[in-house]
Amino acid sequence: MHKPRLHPVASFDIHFLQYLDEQGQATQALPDSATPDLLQALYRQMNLARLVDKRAVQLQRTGRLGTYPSSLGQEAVGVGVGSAMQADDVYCPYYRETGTLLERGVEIEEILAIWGGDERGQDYQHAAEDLPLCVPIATQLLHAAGVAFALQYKHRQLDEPTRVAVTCAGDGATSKGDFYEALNLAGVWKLPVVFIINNNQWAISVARSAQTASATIAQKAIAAGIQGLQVDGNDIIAVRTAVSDAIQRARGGEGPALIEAVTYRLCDHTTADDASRYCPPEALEQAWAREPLLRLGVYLREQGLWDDGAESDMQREQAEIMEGALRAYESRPPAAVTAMFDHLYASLPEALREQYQEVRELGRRVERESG
Amino acid sequence: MHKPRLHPVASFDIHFLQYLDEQGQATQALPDSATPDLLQALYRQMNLARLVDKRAVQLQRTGRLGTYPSSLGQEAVGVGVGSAMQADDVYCPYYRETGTLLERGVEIEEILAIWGGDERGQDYQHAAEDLPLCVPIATQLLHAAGVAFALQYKHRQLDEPTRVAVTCAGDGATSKGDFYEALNLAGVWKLPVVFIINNNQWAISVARSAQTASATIAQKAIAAGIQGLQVDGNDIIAVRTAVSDAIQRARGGEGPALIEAVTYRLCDHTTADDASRYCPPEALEQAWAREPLLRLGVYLREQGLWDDGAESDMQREQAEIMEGALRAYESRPPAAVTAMFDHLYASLPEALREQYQEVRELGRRVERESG
Amino acid sequence: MAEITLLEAVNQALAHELEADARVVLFGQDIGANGGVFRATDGLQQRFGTERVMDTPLAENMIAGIAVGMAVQGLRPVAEFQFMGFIYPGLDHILSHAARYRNRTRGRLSCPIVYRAPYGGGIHAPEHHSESTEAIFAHIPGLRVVVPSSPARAYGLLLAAIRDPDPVVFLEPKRIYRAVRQEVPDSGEALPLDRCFRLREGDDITLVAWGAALKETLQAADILAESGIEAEVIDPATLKPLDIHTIIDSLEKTGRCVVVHEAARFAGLGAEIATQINEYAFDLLKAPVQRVTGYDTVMPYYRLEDSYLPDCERITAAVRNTLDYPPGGAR
Amino acid sequence: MAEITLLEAVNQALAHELEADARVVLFGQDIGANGGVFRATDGLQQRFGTERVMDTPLAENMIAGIAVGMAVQGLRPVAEFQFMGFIYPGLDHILSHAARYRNRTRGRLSCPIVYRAPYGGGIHAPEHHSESTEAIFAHIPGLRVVVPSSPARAYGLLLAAIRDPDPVVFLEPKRIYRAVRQEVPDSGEALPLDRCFRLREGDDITLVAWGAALKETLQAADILAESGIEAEVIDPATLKPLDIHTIIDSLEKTGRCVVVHEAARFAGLGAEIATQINEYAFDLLKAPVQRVTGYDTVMPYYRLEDSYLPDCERITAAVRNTLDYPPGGAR
Ligand SMILES: Cc1ncc(C[n+]2csc(CCOP(=O)(O)OP(=O)(O)O)c2C)c(N)n1
Ligand SMILES: Cc1ncc(C[n+]2csc(CCOP(=O)(O)OP(=O)(O)O)c2C)c(N)n1
Ligand SMILES: [Mg+2]
Ligand SMILES: [Mg+2]
Repeated sequence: MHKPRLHPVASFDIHFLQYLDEQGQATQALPDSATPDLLQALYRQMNLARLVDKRAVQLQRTGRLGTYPSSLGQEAVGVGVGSAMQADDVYCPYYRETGTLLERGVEIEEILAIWGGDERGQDYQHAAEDLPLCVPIATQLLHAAGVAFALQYKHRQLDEPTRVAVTCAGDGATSKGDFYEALNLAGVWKLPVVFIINNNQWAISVARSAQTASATIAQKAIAAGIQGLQVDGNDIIAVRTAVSDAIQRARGGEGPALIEAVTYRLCDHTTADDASRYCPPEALEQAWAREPLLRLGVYLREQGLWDDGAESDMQREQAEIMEGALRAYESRPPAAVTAMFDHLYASLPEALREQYQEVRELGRRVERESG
Repeated sequence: MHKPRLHPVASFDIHFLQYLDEQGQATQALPDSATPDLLQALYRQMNLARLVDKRAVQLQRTGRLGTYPSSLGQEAVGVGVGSAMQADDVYCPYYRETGTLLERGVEIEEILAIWGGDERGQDYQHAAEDLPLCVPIATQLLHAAGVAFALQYKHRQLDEPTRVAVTCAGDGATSKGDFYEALNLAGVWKLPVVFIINNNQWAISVARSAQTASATIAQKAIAAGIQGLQVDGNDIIAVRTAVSDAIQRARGGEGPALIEAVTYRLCDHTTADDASRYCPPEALEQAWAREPLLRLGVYLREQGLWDDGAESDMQREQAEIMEGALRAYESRPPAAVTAMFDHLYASLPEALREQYQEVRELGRRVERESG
Repeated sequence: MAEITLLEAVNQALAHELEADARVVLFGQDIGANGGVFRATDGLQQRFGTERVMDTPLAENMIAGIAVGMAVQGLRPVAEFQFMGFIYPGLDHILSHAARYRNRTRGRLSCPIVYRAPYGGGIHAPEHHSESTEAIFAHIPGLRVVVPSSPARAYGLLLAAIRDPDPVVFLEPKRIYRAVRQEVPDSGEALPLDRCFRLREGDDITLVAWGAALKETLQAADILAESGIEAEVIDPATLKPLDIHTIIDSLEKTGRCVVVHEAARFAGLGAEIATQINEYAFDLLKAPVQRVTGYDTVMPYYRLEDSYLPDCERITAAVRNTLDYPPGGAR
Repeated sequence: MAEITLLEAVNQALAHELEADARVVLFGQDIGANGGVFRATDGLQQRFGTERVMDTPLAENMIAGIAVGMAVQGLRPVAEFQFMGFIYPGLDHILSHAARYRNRTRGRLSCPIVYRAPYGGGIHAPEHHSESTEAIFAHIPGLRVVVPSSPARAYGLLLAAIRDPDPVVFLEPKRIYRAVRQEVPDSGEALPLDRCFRLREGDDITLVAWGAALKETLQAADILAESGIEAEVIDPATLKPLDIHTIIDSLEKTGRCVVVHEAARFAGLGAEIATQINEYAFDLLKAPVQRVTGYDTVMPYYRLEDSYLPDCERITAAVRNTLDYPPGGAR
């Protein structure tokens, strides 16, 4: 076959970042930001996220909660991302986000309410500008681009401070047009937004390899002409550093970035799923050796920053926090039936008044019947 | 700022292909396929496409045709792509496709009918498996992926020959999720499909630079893990060779490719557009120097393969073809009013019978009134 | 013969057509090894291979779009959307292409596609998992919209949908996926896509309902029967094109009608049915057609979803109102 | 003061709000230097800068989605879809998010977005450029759907839409973009989004129509007046939430109604209006409400589009049928 002479016009490299390997050994000098206090705090937060996940799954099993998506094994992403943000940055979550939400100040009780079938959980008392959890895959990425535009606009036109939008999605989400459209817009409009992909190797039962032929998820940034980086998503120092650097660049007007955090989903997709139908047990077992708490724990202990006493104190404290939140969740009075109309529009249109009345009557009947 | 040590995990290069430069000079040895006969034929077909475009625009101006999108300056893409295909491959066009359609055997009369507001034009008498023109941007790329799947499936499961789907879109189309979703699926399913982007620098009034921050369109292939190549879209030898090679690889089971053909839209977006509102005249002027017919004409003449006599013979013959087609178009009797129901479903559902009757009555009334 | 659920009937129909017709291919998210999140495709990839039963990447617009390309090349694609709430990204391809390809090409190319999706609320799922927006699809010329509500109808209608030469949106009421079991012989016999099903005979009032709402509608009919009110219950099953004549025939007897659906009321299909009843049977009507529907608000998170869905009590109340029309007594 | 077209009134309203409210931003395809393919945004980028009036990349799903992000951060995004036929890729964000954000977050975040699109047929454009699928949007809880049909209403309703705290789908009847001129003072005064407009008074029959179809409807009313039939013509303008009461009030007088719309009939808004009339005014009705609509087929390519659209003759015929009801004479 004829071999034409080709002229190179563009070249790209994708890099990988890691600080702590599977054995908890530093593979390079840690960043200055990784102070003992911070590392301990990150360890605690990851542990809390894991605890909330564990309890939530139990609650679901006993009918006290609806379908729940655990982050087991992916705590370094949520906590790492959340801790890299400033309080007034805006987070645009997907649904597998317990770690991030906790870091952002969302109450455990609120998280439980959301998955317990109650919209009131999305009315975060703190993190009041963060977006609610988002179920339709990848859509939050475009919302994040819009938020980033607004933040930039309000900075430039209305003299507000420089803030950044941060958002996360799964590996499966990278196949959906929204992902690429958001990256592309962010690139061409140079928006202050950081996109994080929690590449946990599965989209329910669909393996990463069946999702895309690209060697990395990070390289998808090239299509949009933006920065792309792959990090060890089980290494919270790598996650936090990469996200933090990207946020800083975005805040400085240098535009968006895509960060692929390589993790593994150590749990079922949600409580409605049974991963044993499709996930090879060996893969799972191998992945357990790479999980994020283990390696940070080893590192902290080797540095003399953690011991059995600290561990058991933490477990006790967090168990109390969790049970307190659970009580609060379970003792919350149910919303009135009319709540379904309360926030549909800013005020109830006249055309809906009759339906509202009907629902109110229905509520009264239900109340009468149930007590 | 702390500089972390990064580890390279993937590298990519994007290349450019050209055989004939703006002056009609070969920049490398032409491929064996570029025989004198072929080059003359390509020159003729590009000229015919330009003629059809020119006449169609005139017809629109005088109310004998609806909105029409000319391919002026982009003839090397349509003709190059069309001529690289086998007859039984399947073409999935967008709408700026007069050159390709002619090469595929679609009648000029049919092309005029389509833009003259008559679906019958889409009922190609030849190229009967090719898709109709497609108005919603980028959607045809997914259809092409589906066609490619079907061709592969029929080859593997039903012993049919190996065939390839070929499709084209504009630079603007690359911003739409469909584009990326199609590339991604084609990559992971290794589909026999070739995606061509006619990068004519404009999406109506939106410049290429406002469409994406990526340095090339070709590099968008990297996101999907597929081959990406940039070609001089004014050089029909480059277009044809690149597409032909990509088709051959796809046919051989080596998977899809993305080819960016760099051109310039020398006309208004359509007859409904006025490019002088947004297109700098200098840019247009410069682009005229790079247009595809000019350089191939120079080359052919320098090789002794073309002269004034050949030129005027061609012009005369093609003018006749064009006027014949125009007469056929204009003498076609209008479709019956009931045609709007004839192909909605394979057979008219009972629920629509009354509406069908009503329309038939209406048709009779219109006929009576108009004569 | 074993009795099977609606869900199993879907599986049986899919298997039947995969077996019978080499052009049939299935694809969607998690339909392979996982057998679909509801197990509608359980075992099919194992049995028919990864070339005929395929997991796709996660992109509904893509799923809707490639089906068009497959279909115009002569395959019989059956595409699954995991939940109806995720079908919207695919609407453009369904509306702009699948529904129009035959028309656009004057019959040269066509789109015999089945777009399947579990639909409706009531299973305590997260947001977006409880949609009933059949009216959106029913408004689109060129589509068929089919909702089965029993195992036998699921089997027969799905066979018909796959064999139909035009695109069908096939909505499976997931709340009753496993609600009842029925003997459904794997006979390969399709049911018609242009006929309503009369599920219960009665002279006093006509109840029209489809999908999971039929459960409460039939219950309501039983309760009403206890007080001597005999309701005729009609399941249109194919919502578009709609067989209004079976409904009108029933009205000739009853003169009264209540339409029940889970979907929001405003511009829902209840309106179309009520309007056609008025158009065809104005003089027969002894009372206005009443609608018992989901409210014109977002389906609430699951704690309140039961209050959103039409229940037995709302249906019987509407029937009694209709029978008591006009309220005062005189007309 | 100069008289302006509906198109210029849109431009005037956009300029007014850009001037009055720093939170307002406009974006869409070709709305900048090009001023929009219809020139609705002509001169606005020049006047308000590229940071407030922006061309976007070509992706409607993106346009719909970023508007949500902008809005929840307090901006007042006004997004243009170039034609209604290209809005479908954006439906998911409109339906699943814009319409639900306030509800989902219990009022914490909201989406005061205007999604504008030229709509309707009759301008001899290519396929997909003639859509009238307002019923799809009107079925979605949480949205407002507004269709102006005169320069003054375009101005006043667009101001109201931009100021409204919730998302509005604003459909501009492009066939009458330049059909009439009217004095429209740039007063900044919005029109209500919860009231029908009575365009003509009459005692014999009520005609309900919106958008470009009002042109033929008003013509029909004039023709009917020549034979002594006085039609009342009502433009709902805001199709959702619908002010049915103004229509019912008119029915109290007339007892007869014809609804006219360009959209396909089945599950169109004519059905909702007819049904509500039955629900609220059953006893007033002297004849079934008639629908004069587009047919339940794909809008044909432009050679046949005039035969698809409701014309004066179809409207007057429907009115006469309704007035002559029942056909025999006796009722
Ligand atoms: C648009 C859409 N389609 C389908 C679903 C159903 N669904 C929920 S999660 C999921 C897989 C997501 O995988 P990924 O993006 O990798 O995220 P992960 O759950 O693994 O964190 C699917 C298909 C959905 N929520 N939204
Ligand atoms: C989904 C969709 N959005 C908008 C349009 C209107 N439109 C027609 S052509 C065009 C620009 C397309 O630009 P490009 O993809 O570069 O192709 P070109 O016309 O330059 O060949 C637009 C926005 C459309 N046809 N489809
Ligand atoms: Mg995943
Ligand atoms: Mg272009």
